[in-house]
Amino acid sequence: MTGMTDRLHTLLAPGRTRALAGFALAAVLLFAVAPVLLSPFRLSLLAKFLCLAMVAVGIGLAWGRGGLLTLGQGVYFGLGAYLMAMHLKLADAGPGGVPDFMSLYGTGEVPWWWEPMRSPAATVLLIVLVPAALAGLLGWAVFTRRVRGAYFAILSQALAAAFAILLIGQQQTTGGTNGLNGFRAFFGYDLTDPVNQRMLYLIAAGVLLLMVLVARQLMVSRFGELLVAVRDAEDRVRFLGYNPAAVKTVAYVVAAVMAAVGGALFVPIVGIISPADVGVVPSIGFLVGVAIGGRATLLGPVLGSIAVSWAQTSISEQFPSGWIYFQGALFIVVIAFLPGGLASLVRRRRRRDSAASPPAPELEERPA
Amino acid sequence: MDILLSQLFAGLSLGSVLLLAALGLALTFGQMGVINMAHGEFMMAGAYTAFVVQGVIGSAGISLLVALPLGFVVGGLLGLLLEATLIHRMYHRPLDTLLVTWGVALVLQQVARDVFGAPNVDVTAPEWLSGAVTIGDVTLPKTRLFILTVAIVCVATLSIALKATPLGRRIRAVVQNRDLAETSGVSSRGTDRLTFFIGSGLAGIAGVALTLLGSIGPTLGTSYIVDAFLVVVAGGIGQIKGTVIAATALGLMQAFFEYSTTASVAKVLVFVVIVAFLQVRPQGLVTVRTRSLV
Amino acid sequence: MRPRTHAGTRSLGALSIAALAAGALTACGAQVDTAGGEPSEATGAGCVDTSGDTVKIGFLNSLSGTMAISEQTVHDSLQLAASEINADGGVLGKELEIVTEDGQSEPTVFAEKATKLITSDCVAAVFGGWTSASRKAMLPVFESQDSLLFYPVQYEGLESSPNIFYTGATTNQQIVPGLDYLAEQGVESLFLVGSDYVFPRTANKIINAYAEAHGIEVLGEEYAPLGHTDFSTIVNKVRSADADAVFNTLNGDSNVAFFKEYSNAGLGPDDMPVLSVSIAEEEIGGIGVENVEGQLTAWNYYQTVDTPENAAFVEAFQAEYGADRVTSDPMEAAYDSLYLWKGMVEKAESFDVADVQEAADGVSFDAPEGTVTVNGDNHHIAKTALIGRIGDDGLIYTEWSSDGPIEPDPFLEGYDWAEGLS
Amino acid sequence: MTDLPTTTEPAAIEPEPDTTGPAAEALLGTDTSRFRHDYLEVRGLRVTFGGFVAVRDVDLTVTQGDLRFLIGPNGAGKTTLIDAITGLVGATGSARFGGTELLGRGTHRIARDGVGRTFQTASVFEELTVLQNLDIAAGARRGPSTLLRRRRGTPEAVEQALELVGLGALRDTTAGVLAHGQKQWLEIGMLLVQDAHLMLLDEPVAGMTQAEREATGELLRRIGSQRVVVVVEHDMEFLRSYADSVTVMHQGRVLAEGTVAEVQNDPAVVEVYLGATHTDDEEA
Repeated sequence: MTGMTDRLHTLLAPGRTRALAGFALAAVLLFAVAPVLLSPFRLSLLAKFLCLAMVAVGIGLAWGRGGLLTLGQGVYFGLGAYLMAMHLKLADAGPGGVPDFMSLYGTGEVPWWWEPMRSPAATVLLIVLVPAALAGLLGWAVFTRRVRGAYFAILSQALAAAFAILLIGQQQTTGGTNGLNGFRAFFGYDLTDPVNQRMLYLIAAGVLLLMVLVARQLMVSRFGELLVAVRDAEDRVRFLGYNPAAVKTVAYVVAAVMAAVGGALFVPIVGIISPADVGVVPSIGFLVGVAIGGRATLLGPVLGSIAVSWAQTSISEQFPSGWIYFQGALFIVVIAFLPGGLASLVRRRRRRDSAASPPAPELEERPA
Repeated sequence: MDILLSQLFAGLSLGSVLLLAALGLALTFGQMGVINMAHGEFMMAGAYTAFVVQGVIGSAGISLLVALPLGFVVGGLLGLLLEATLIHRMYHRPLDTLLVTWGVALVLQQVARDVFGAPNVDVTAPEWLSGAVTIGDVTLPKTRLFILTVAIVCVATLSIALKATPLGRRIRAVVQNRDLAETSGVSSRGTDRLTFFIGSGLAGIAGVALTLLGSIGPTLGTSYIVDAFLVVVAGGIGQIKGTVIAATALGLMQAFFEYSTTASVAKVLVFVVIVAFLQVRPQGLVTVRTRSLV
Repeated sequence: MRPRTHAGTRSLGALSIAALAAGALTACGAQVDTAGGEPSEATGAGCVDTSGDTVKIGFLNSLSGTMAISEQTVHDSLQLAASEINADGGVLGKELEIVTEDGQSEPTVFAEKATKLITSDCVAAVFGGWTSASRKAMLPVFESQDSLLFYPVQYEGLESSPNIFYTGATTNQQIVPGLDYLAEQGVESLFLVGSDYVFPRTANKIINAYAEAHGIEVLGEEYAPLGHTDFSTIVNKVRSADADAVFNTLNGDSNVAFFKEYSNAGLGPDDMPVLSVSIAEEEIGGIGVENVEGQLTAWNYYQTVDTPENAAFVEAFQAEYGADRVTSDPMEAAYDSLYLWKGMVEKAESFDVADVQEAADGVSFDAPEGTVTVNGDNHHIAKTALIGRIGDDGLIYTEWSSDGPIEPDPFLEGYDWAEGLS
Repeated sequence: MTDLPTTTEPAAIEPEPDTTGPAAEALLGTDTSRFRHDYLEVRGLRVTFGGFVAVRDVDLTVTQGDLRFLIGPNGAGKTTLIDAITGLVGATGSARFGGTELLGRGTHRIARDGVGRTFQTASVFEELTVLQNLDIAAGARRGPSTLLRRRRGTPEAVEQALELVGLGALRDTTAGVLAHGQKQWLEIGMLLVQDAHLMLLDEPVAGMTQAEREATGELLRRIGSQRVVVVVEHDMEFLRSYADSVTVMHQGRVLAEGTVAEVQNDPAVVEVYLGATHTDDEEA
């Protein structure tokens, strides 16, 4: 009897069907309901939010599960976005052409490191590879030296600051503060066309769902358990014969790639990428939704991020400075008093009827 | 040669500014593990204190001297408030203090914007600080000499206070071993508050001093906070000495890189050097070894 | 412009199908086909409702974030112009209904809010923007939605869009007259200091070309990151270069740090004057009058300009927002922009974008700065250049003025020495 | 036992205790000959923090079948010694296990060579279940493809360990809610599935009830017959009941070594313990 119930539980309760149902519901909402209900403007706003939510999925994995408080996701978001933007600029300029801003403000010559982005295939490849390589190198270097916790957070923040300054300083090749904008086409398809805008939304929705699936697989896998173990007691894991640096680096790289893909899709949807979207402040901004939704949960970061983006847009429409107070207050209240995010409220209710529950949201490691 | 000396001074001066900004953090982050992103906003509060004091007193010469201790108190009280309402419940979650205090920073900035208006305000430098001291062909602005002095006085006072007074011994005791200190009758609650008060107060002093150099606006703190944290991290936590050396080194590096390249490149280079340095010494310049799992 | 709408849709669909769950998408693909069969031209200005007693216009300024410092003032003077116009009977008899949006100092938000104003609020025109980045971000939006933006700030030129009216100065109305003035004063060497972004970089390119053609030596060119607060190294460089004058294109807070450092280092207008193009009355209070007194600026308007229109403008502005408030060039340009749009609409007798564009040429307004006239070719405004000197009261007094309004020339096509710049 | 442990040859392996179930047999008694000659040999080990010498020229040899207890007042350097052997702090000198030099290698590599430890404060992964804890402990050699898949079923070693440490019924309980003693057992179970042949246990019975201590003691005795075990412990009664031999440390040095009786009668040891209150430095 008990065995039967147990088996039923493992089959049903700990998330499998619930996750499937949630996933199906999300798919229906994103693919069927939203496109019908929302005006083209609202739909492309939602598409933008979905791109930001992709960054959140990665942060949920790295920070929520791995304890890596990365304050520099703007760097990877920016890498993906700029690589895509470079391709779009070159494509607009035509074969052998020079992007408009380069002839206006620069030397009128395309620098060598822009050239690979003439090829659409190379661009897509590099959008994944460049952030992965950078995150891999940096993560490995930093984590093997056991730079962690606050140190890692501050370093990643400095990285975001440096990246933004670098972009601004290289105006002739990166567009400086103006960033890159004024794209006409996305892989040959007119960006002003509402039909194509809608397709971009659908692509963003699909990619986001795909990322959630990837994140889910990582979270329920042995790797996911190991990641939580590393987060909570890194040294203990080391004494079991694992190299925690490798575990963390993997999570960091995955988060970086997700941010980069989000950035790459952000560009054709929003039509601009500038250093204002990649520096210190937007990098912390990515965390707001994650913290509010529930950092260690699967869907919390996604829903939180979308909700916060939505709130930002609608609150600032009503009260311009109100949004700042609201954002600050949200951060303070949720993190100080509800560290598990809103998801922990849901879970608290759920826990009563489910014996086996996924790892609860954690508290950070104790200071040394 | 002259330019070398000028740059040397520029670097030292920038170092002293960074040191003032980072000194309070060295206490709150280094000694207590609290990552206070609102530290920059406490500096801003100090700067606005100087502005208000000048409005009340009028005379620039006296108001600066009044504003320095008052800025300390204002910054300190803000810190105390923050500690009592939020931080004290989060000592076991250092990373979360970062996010909470960032929220606080946002709110404080907007408060400043709503109270003092969006445009920047100005504090007039006193007569006795206008102009420069010229040694040979090297010009040393008096304001920068003054800030250098303030930084030295703050460091000296703080080290003496930490080493020689009962208060300082209590702070160090709690930092080194909270449980032990508590069983020995040291009130760690009280000590935490006191440490936070002093650390935040130092931010207030830094803010007052900065009015001599730059603009006073709601975002004053954000320009310094990243650098200030880097100074503390590079210096190594737990000792003022490391912070002093790191601030000086960063200032000199920025000044000389900037002279030979551009300000933007210099800033990026400084970041790169720090990241590389932390590869070599992940615990920073000066470390206090403890048996705990670092 | 829209080469392959249908094929495009399907291929993009296929692309996503490859990446995604096929079922969900096929359902949607069909839907997209029906919904998107005809790309509608009319999503944009087409939805402007002029049937009632009111007409909507949008104000888009940063009311929060780092740029709020400057943009709030522009917003204030736009509000002033709107209430004046409404008190005077509106535009074509219709009262202006203002929709305000906050650009949050972020280019992407400007693009987003511009889209919202055009497509959701259906405004007839949008007024606002400050940084080049925000304008560049909005430009594609206004072009693709075929709506109108009135941009009120002096900028780096090299741009001309049928959907934007530039009511601030372009380079030949500010930078070039500034250089003319300096050359006239016998300046033979210059040091260039600027923030690291597009306006200073472009301005300095122009200055270098001008200097080369006019025998002026450029002794140095330094850029500080936006928000840079430590200018001791840059001032050291300026001092050791010992130029006749400094041309300053720094932006925002950096000016405060720069001028404090400059005067603390013992430099002043007598030994090495600084000509600034981004310091207006509004900023002087924050820098501290004692640090900039006697220094030069180049603009098209000062609060002290002696015209009856300006007297009325300053009086109205201070009555509305307080006697301690000052007026500045971008505020005045914003104020003008609303009146210029009113003039265009009334000349066209229509709010329609195409009609307004058609009617724009030659529309003029007796602005506080003097009479300004719209150039229908490049959508810039003919304006008089004024070099000013900062007085001990924090106001700027005209020192030199161009011979009447200068025709806008955003690409500097009328200047031989500027060949090859654009 | 009269011989000092440093010179003892490995004692004859006792037959499995009768209390042993099949699980213990599988986990502990699989291949006794394989471990027959395992021993820990520490020579001239020295750890310094800044100028402070925390561990000074320590020599120590522990063999399989000799359940060794390490005692000494606070600050004597016991935990630091374990830290040094497991690579957590740098040290000079030599520490060899199974013929491999441990010093100077990364912690996780030392662990892969069969060195396991527990901590003063039970450190299990509190957010994870008992089963997940053990599964992770058993998996250091898993490849990426295994890691990226979901765990299906329970590995055999984990199943045996669950039974051995008596946590079978609690396998799906979050480790954080276990009683203190259960956490200590879970840690020991983790060492077993980790396949540690040198087990360094830091105060494994602290905070346990008498019954739990006895159970733990029996467990340690059984494990000790198959593996090299060093226990840091303050509890004298527990020590008297289960220690085969004892090493006493004081101020970073080895003060005495021998059987429980020998050590208890050592005048130097008696003096240190009676005068412990005023020599009790804060931890290094």
